[in-house]
Amino acid sequence: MKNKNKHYAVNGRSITLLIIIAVIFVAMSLIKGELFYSSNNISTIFANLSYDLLLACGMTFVLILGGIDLSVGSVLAFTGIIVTMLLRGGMNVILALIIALLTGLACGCLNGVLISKFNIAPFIATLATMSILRGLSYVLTSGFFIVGLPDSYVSIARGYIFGISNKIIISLSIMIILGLLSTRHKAFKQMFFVGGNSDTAYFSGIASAKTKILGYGICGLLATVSGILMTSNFGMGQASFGTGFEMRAIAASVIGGASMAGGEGNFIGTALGVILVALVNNVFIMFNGSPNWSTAISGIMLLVAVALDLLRTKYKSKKGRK
Amino acid sequence: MSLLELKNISKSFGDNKVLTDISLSLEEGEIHSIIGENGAGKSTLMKIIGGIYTSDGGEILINGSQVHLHNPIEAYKAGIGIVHQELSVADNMTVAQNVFVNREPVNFLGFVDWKKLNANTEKEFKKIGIYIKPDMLVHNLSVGMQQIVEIVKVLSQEVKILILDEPTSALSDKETQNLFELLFKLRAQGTLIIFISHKLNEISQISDRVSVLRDGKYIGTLNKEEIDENRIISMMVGRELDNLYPHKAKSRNGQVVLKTEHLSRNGKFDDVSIEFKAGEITGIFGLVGAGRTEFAWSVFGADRIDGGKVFYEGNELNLKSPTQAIKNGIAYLTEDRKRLGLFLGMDVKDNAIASNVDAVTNKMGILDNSKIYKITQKYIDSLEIHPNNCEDSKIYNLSGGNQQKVLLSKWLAANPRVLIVDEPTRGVDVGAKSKIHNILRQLADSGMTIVMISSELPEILGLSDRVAVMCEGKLIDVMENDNLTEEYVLTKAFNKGGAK
Amino acid sequence: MKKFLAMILAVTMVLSLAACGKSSEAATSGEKREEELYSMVVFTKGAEYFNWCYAGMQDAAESIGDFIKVELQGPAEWDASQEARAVETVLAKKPNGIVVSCADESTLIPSINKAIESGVPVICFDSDSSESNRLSYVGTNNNTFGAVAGKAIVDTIGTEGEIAIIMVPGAVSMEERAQGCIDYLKENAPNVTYTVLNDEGDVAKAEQVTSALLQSNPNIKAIFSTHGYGAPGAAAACRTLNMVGDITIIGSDYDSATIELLKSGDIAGTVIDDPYLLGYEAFMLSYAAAHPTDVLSGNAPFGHVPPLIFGSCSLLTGKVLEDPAAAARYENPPKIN
Amino acid sequence: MKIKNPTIKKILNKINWHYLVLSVFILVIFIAMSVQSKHFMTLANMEILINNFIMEAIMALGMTMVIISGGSDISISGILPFTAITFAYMMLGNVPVALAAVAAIIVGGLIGLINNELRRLLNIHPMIVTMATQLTLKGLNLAITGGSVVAGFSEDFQKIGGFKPLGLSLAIWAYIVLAVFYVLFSRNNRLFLNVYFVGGNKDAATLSGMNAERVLRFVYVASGLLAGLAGVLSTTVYNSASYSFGQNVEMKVITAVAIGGTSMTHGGEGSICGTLLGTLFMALIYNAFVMSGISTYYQDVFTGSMLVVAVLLSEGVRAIKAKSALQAEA
Repeated sequence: MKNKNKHYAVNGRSITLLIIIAVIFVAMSLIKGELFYSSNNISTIFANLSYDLLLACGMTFVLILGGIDLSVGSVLAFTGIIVTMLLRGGMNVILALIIALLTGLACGCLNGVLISKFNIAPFIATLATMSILRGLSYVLTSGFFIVGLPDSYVSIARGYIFGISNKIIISLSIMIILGLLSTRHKAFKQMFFVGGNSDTAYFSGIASAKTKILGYGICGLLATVSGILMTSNFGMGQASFGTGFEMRAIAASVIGGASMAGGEGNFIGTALGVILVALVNNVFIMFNGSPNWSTAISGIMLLVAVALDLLRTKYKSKKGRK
Repeated sequence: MSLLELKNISKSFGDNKVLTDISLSLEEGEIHSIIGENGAGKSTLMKIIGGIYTSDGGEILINGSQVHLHNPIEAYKAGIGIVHQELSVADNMTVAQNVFVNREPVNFLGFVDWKKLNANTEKEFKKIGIYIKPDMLVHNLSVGMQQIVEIVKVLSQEVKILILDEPTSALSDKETQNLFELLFKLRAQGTLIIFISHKLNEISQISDRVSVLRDGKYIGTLNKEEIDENRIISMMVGRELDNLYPHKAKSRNGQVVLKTEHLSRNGKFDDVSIEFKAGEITGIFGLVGAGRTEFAWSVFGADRIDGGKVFYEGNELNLKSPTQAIKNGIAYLTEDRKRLGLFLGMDVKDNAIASNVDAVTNKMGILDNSKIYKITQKYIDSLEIHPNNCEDSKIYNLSGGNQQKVLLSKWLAANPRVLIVDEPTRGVDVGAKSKIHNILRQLADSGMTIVMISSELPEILGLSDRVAVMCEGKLIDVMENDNLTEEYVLTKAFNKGGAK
Repeated sequence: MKKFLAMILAVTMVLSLAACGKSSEAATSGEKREEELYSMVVFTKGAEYFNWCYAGMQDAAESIGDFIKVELQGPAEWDASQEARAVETVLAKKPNGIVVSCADESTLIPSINKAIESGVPVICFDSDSSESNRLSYVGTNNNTFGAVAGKAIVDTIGTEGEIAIIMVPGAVSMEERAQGCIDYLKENAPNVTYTVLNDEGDVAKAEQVTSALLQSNPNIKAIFSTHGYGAPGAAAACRTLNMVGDITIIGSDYDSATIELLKSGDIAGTVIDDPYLLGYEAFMLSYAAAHPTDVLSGNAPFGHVPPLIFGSCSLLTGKVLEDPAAAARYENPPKIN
Repeated sequence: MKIKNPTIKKILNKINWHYLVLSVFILVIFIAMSVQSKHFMTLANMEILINNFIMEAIMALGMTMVIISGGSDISISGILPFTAITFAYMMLGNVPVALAAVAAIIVGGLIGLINNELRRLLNIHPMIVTMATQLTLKGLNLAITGGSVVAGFSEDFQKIGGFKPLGLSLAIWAYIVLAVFYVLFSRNNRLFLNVYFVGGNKDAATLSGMNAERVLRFVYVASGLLAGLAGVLSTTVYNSASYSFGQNVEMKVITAVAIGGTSMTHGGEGSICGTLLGTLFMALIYNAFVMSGISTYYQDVFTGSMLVVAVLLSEGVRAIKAKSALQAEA
């Protein structure tokens, strides 16, 4: 009984995703063989989805809070430019990183404040910060690439530990840590409460404003990390980085089981969502399919995932009534 | 052949039976009052007639022919209109729009004829002798006026059967009188009016017949000449003791922990001064609109205070939020389990710790799962929550009784000094009920100060050491609970000819 | 060869025009000349390539006189319809000339024609809209451009193997570049096969698609990106797969990022035209068109402009950049205001 | 702000501060621009000013109703190019213009219908549903056209783009008609008014015997139809259709609507007039930036900040109103 509950209620979506991914994986391995399941290919897939992984991770927090954050792509670009410019100016790497991270955190918190204190709809508030930050990025660079970054910085994303790309290590470890904390840490737990039912949360003495600001702050922070990885990976800062990433992030988290209603979402699911999307794109190219379809695919997958979930819950509630 | 006939209507929510074969026949051109304590099943019955709920068993006949009502639209088609207890107006619209929603006079373009609309609206209001600007936005109206808009909305539909569920709870005397005048007019036109109220004087004033419900069962009907307030009361009370109540407090001279002085909240309750002692259960009884819950909210910091003071262990307290209340050891168990009490989508252990997460977190803020499970298991055992391994099951998979127990454990986990419980056994099966009663008593014995808001007389009398009675926002009386009778308390609660 | 001659001719012509522009300005120095406005409209405003073009325009304008004002306009998105709007809005300012690089062949035709009808000369540069009534096109023969890339590839990988071409479908210039490369291969290395990738003009996406391709298809020997963002993406992909050096990456255009990659050897080379020159020439033509001489031109009421100017294109490699003089030319991007 | 005098209070309550302030903003910019550039206050520029935001303006009408109903529709940036492309292909297939146009617009409406049905059946947030359709359509557009522009229509079709009865382009005419229609209907028509009701209190609407789902269906279909119309118009204006059309258009539209005072937090509030103002504001900003030659990079920054200001403004106004209402009650 107990396990059953864990099994269905907590991770139902993740299980479904895992199965789908496994099926694709096996199928591809059978068809393409070595080409596909070579450790190289797998690690590449992961290395390439590290940015999305971080963004989706942050987005999951926001969705758990019952909100949404359209500004992640812009935060990514903006902080990326901040850090690269500072480094260009000859600042010490650590210091530059810290400043960038703080900037990202600030941007996120700004969203949180606008939403929780001034009662602006999350969509609108983050839409505003989205265009402001994107604009600022262009103002700062007037479109030029920012290059000439120190190797110590560039090596952050390009380096390897035990033959595994730092990008994978960093993004996955952050993901896992937050994933674990999300259910084990007080602050994160309270996000579920606030998102689940803000009235009940209020009557249970949980400070929802503080929780929300924290949530959006983390989202901004993760976007920044993603921006740092991207800039150091390509060895350049650019104002157009991360355009349209917010939609991908939302799609991934929702595929992973988060819902706009709030109170739901788990990080395993989100990670699997990101992986699934990336995998399908990879499969497309493997078969020389036109990548034009990739956007369509993520849209369709989104619907399918939601539909599947609906069926599952319907089935469950039927069982519940018996 | 009567206009509306109910045959063996039954309804239960989950495992909680709300109505058991109610059979009633109501004639056209009568004002038929339905009375009973809270939770007697009146509103449920009305919702079934109004097509909002569908009954589990039984049938509804109109003019002898059976009808099946699945939604309000069908009910209106069948000529049934309900004035709901809870408001169903859209406050972003004008009065006129609310009254004639979806029935506005329109031209071929579907354009609303505002002149006509407003004129009609004014006409409808004149019928109950009220003048109101039809183009006023509803959210600029007082709750009372909103209630009237609600009533007028239904009245304006020329219904054969008009159901009024607590229509006067928010009305002034004048408005009430006007409403009655109108009801008499309608009666004369042959409309059947089903009238639900907690104000005995109103009922005896206007009803042609009075039917009494108790515990979701039909008790009896009194004809015009038989109607007598004491008789009604005696029919309402005497709910069979579904369980033995625990012993009373050993001593009644515990220290005063919580005290209010002239506490007031505009339009909710007024000038309430009362003391709550440690080791006692103080029951607060009252009927709908008595202001008990509102009082509790203000004490708990969930709503603001417009006047008066709250003292906690002698020193004044002004709480801005429940958070502070909980820090001070004051807990409030809400009557609205689903909306304000529990996180339905989350599992039992989460709910159990919700209001005191700190207790299970270390300095790093990391939750200690073993602790969580320990605490949850503790309450699961002590409150006998079923199934006894439900730590990880979602709340919505539990029965009402067990949900209530989880809610209780949530507050016990916050180990408060003052525990305010609001309708602690609403919608709860017999077993769970007595369990909860015993727990409350144990807590009191352990020195906790318990405040129990309840609408169930037996519960009030059976459990509490002192009984406070509120009526229409005022504290009527506080009585030591020695040989109090239900009649006496209920009479107080109706505040017949009382302070008003 | 013919084209080359034509180019020389045109360039000299324009320069002389500029010269007389200068002299006339010198002559009339003293009294203030009435202010003139020339607008450059581009798609993906903020792309470094166009910044170079605009820099060229700025300096050309300066060389004529400070009575000339120039501006850079256009959407940040790759959206032809928005660019068309930009052209129309600019038109409302009654500028003396417009130079535009078209997001696609057809969508800007109405706006361009409208400008011409209202007497504002329009010069296309970089990406043409040949169907429109634009007076002239200053650009690179993108087929030659592609051919240069093709040659560079064949020189390194030989006449056997498989290559990938990165592009954004719908962008004329890119399609022509790809075609040019393909044609060259057909002629000189028929055994070299190719696949086309779409990276939506996004660096991260470019990395994704190339790495996926390199995985699924180990025979890929070289990658030709028909636009600026592709090469950095492909380079990053090779880095992640530590295939740097195994894959010959030929980029297009130059920007600070590409230059860096060239020097680090992550990419073998990049085919470049001269955006600065394009901007410079385009402006000069628009100026010429805006100042008709007494001799009626073929496209009166506008001044004398050649219908076509093809800039040369060449291969820029790390070796070239070792020469500090050459490096200096590409490394520090121009200031634009 | 303590105002004792009740009549003044009444007047103050009557005024819609949001629109007032917004109009003042607009006026100020107008004046500033006319001073700054002699080309600004010309008929030509005014026409261009409108033309350059006309598609957004048209879709903003539908979006307003969607947001009032308590939802949002971000699929329009997929619908616009999709219908544009459909229309274009039909033109190349020598389908009569009128027929093709109608068909394409209907396609837009159908997509709107799909949005609504998915929302209802899967009962998930409209934002997610419309996002899914948006992504799907964008992919389709790319795949169908292979990324290349659809163009090369017959001579007389190309004339349509330049066809200007009374000197106004078809798009502007369409907009004028639609705007008038929407203003009138949103204030008078029962169905439109029901949208407000549903947005304000869906349960109340249902209890009052209204079919809320039907109202919502109308809202999403209408939004789809307008996006379809915008698509068709784009094709006629640019004589071509491309998957690249209408990028981020949904954000611009929602910004315009939000600046116009239609609230996403409180459903059932807002008005078409507000949206008209918001749209005008956005169009003006765009034009002003190009006119004044200030780097358009600042434009995003400016609009973003204005969005916040506008919403804060309306929030503040409603807060004050609520307070005064309380005082009135007490």
